[in-house]
Amino acid sequence: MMQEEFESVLEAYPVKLDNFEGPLDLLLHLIKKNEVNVYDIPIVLITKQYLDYIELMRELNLDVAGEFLVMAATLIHVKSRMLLPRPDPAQEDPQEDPREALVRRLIEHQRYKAAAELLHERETVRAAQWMRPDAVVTEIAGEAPEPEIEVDLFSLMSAFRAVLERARHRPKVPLPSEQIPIETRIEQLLSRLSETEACGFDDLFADVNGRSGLIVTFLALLEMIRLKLVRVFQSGAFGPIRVYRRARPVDAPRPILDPESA
Amino acid sequence: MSDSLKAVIEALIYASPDPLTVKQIAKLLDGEPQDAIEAALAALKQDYERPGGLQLVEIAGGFRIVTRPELHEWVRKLFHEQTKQKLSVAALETLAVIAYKQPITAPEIAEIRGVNTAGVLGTLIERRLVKIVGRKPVVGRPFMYATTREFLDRFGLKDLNDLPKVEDMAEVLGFEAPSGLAEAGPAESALPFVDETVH
Amino acid sequence: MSDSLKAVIEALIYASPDPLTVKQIAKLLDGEPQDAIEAALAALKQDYERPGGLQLVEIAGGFRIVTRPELHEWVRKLFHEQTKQKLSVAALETLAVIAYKQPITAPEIAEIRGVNTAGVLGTLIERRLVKIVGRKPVVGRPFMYATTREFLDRFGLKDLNDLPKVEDMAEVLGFEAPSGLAEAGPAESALPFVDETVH
Repeated sequence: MMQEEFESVLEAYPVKLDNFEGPLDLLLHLIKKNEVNVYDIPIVLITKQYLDYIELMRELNLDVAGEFLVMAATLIHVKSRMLLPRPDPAQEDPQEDPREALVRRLIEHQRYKAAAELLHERETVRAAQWMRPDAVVTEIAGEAPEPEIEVDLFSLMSAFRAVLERARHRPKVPLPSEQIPIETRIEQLLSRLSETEACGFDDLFADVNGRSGLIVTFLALLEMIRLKLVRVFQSGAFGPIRVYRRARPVDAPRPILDPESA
Repeated sequence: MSDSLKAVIEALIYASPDPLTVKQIAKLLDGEPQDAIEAALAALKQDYERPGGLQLVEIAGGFRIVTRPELHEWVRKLFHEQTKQKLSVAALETLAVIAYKQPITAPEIAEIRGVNTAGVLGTLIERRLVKIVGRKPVVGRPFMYATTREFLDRFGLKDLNDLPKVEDMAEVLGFEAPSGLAEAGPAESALPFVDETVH
Repeated sequence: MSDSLKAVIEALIYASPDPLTVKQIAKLLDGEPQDAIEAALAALKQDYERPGGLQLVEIAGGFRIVTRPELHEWVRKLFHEQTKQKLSVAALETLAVIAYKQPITAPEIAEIRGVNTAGVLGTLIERRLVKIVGRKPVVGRPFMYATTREFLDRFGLKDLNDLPKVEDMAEVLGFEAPSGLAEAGPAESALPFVDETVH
């Protein structure tokens, strides 16, 4: 770009360079700047200025987002269609204008910009309306309820993510707090034994899944042996171990109260 | 009775952290006939027409007692810092597209705005102004977004029908619609705009 | 002027987090003569003599607008109701765990969340977001929970496969997926997260 051309570009766009949200914003700016009719865009002029602008951005080492380049391609395409003589005017819809789709997008975009401005006005009014402070109500009724979470998929997923994150950082305890107490497990095993009188050692663990369940069951068995509630026999050195229910002798030790349940 | 009913309703609206709906009021005053409640509400609204520092507004489907906005400059002095974080222009424009076109997917928003809006969408979701309401049954099953109750509250809207109407954009821009583009109107007239530019 | 002065003072008292003293009001309305303020305050006090839900009280030398004490039961009821109705963070988290891990038992939920969830489960069942789908054949035969049809409706899902995965979200919204969760080992099941917490 020649020096004077460069300056003329700068003069033509006395706006902050990164001001444009996207290509549509830039196009609208150029249309207003040139005071041309959006329904009759002078495509050659606008395309040239658009490309100049992009070149300027590049010269200034600004990132030119992909969307700007896509629009540049669109403009060039529209321009070429405008300039090319139609092979047979009778064949094509005489109403069809290559700029049409672009114009529609520009107008829609402009409308949403206007809508955003109107919304902003409403927001400003609303922000000027002040609520009573929370303190005066909490004095009467206690802590205010948490504002209702409008739950959507995102909050659901975020909640799950938060739970898992927390779980990762939680120190692992050897026995999870949610495990069933040994007393309960003893009751369960006794009721099972009362149905069958005896069962295999392995059977005790049949309904257990997880390490903590195994441990609780094993501790329950030890306690039952200590309390003389069961007898355990093994047939041979490597034979199966069987557990038998027994009538509790009078001299059997008393259960030690679980300090946590006391 | 009507007087005391009105008083109870006024106290409830005052106390509620969120805008209080007629339905919620009816549930709290369980047993009170609906028309009695509505009559009391109407009388209360009338009361707040009096000149004063407060007004009763209908926001997000419910009622709120707030200070009059024209007194803002005075009330603001009570508070040191700006309480509400401002939304960027990009966020506002994206929000506008979602508000008028909901439910809408991210690609559709990008198409209208001409730019990728992923980051802005994230911000709007985090600020609870926008939520995901499902997936669109098309290829890729993209998420669909819609505005929240929080959005209505922040913008002082009664409901989505209360969204400002954008009219006569052609006039605003000084554009004139030529007859040549007559049939070019947006096919989906889901737009809440009074479409006067393209006829 | 007196009328609008009264309105300003009413708005100030209404919005102030702390009771406002005459001195503070005078300072906020700087320039306004003290006796004009006092006259406006007296008129305002008179206004609040009318029957209604709110009253102007003098506390600790300052003024405050609050609900009338005889209506406090209603205010408490309102808070109670709203607390009951709301889906708390705990409920949302529990719902999320159930959604992604169903069918799942209460002890398993508690293990993942690190806290007991008994009460919250009741709320979710009451709100028909979660149901019991059977018992798990393990010690204690605990109930297994899963989400309901209503859950799908509420979140706009066609079926459970529509539940978003972390990578989905990261992509759409430009968020970073936490590394521990994203490194997928999806061979195991359709679950969207690698399960590192429960064995």
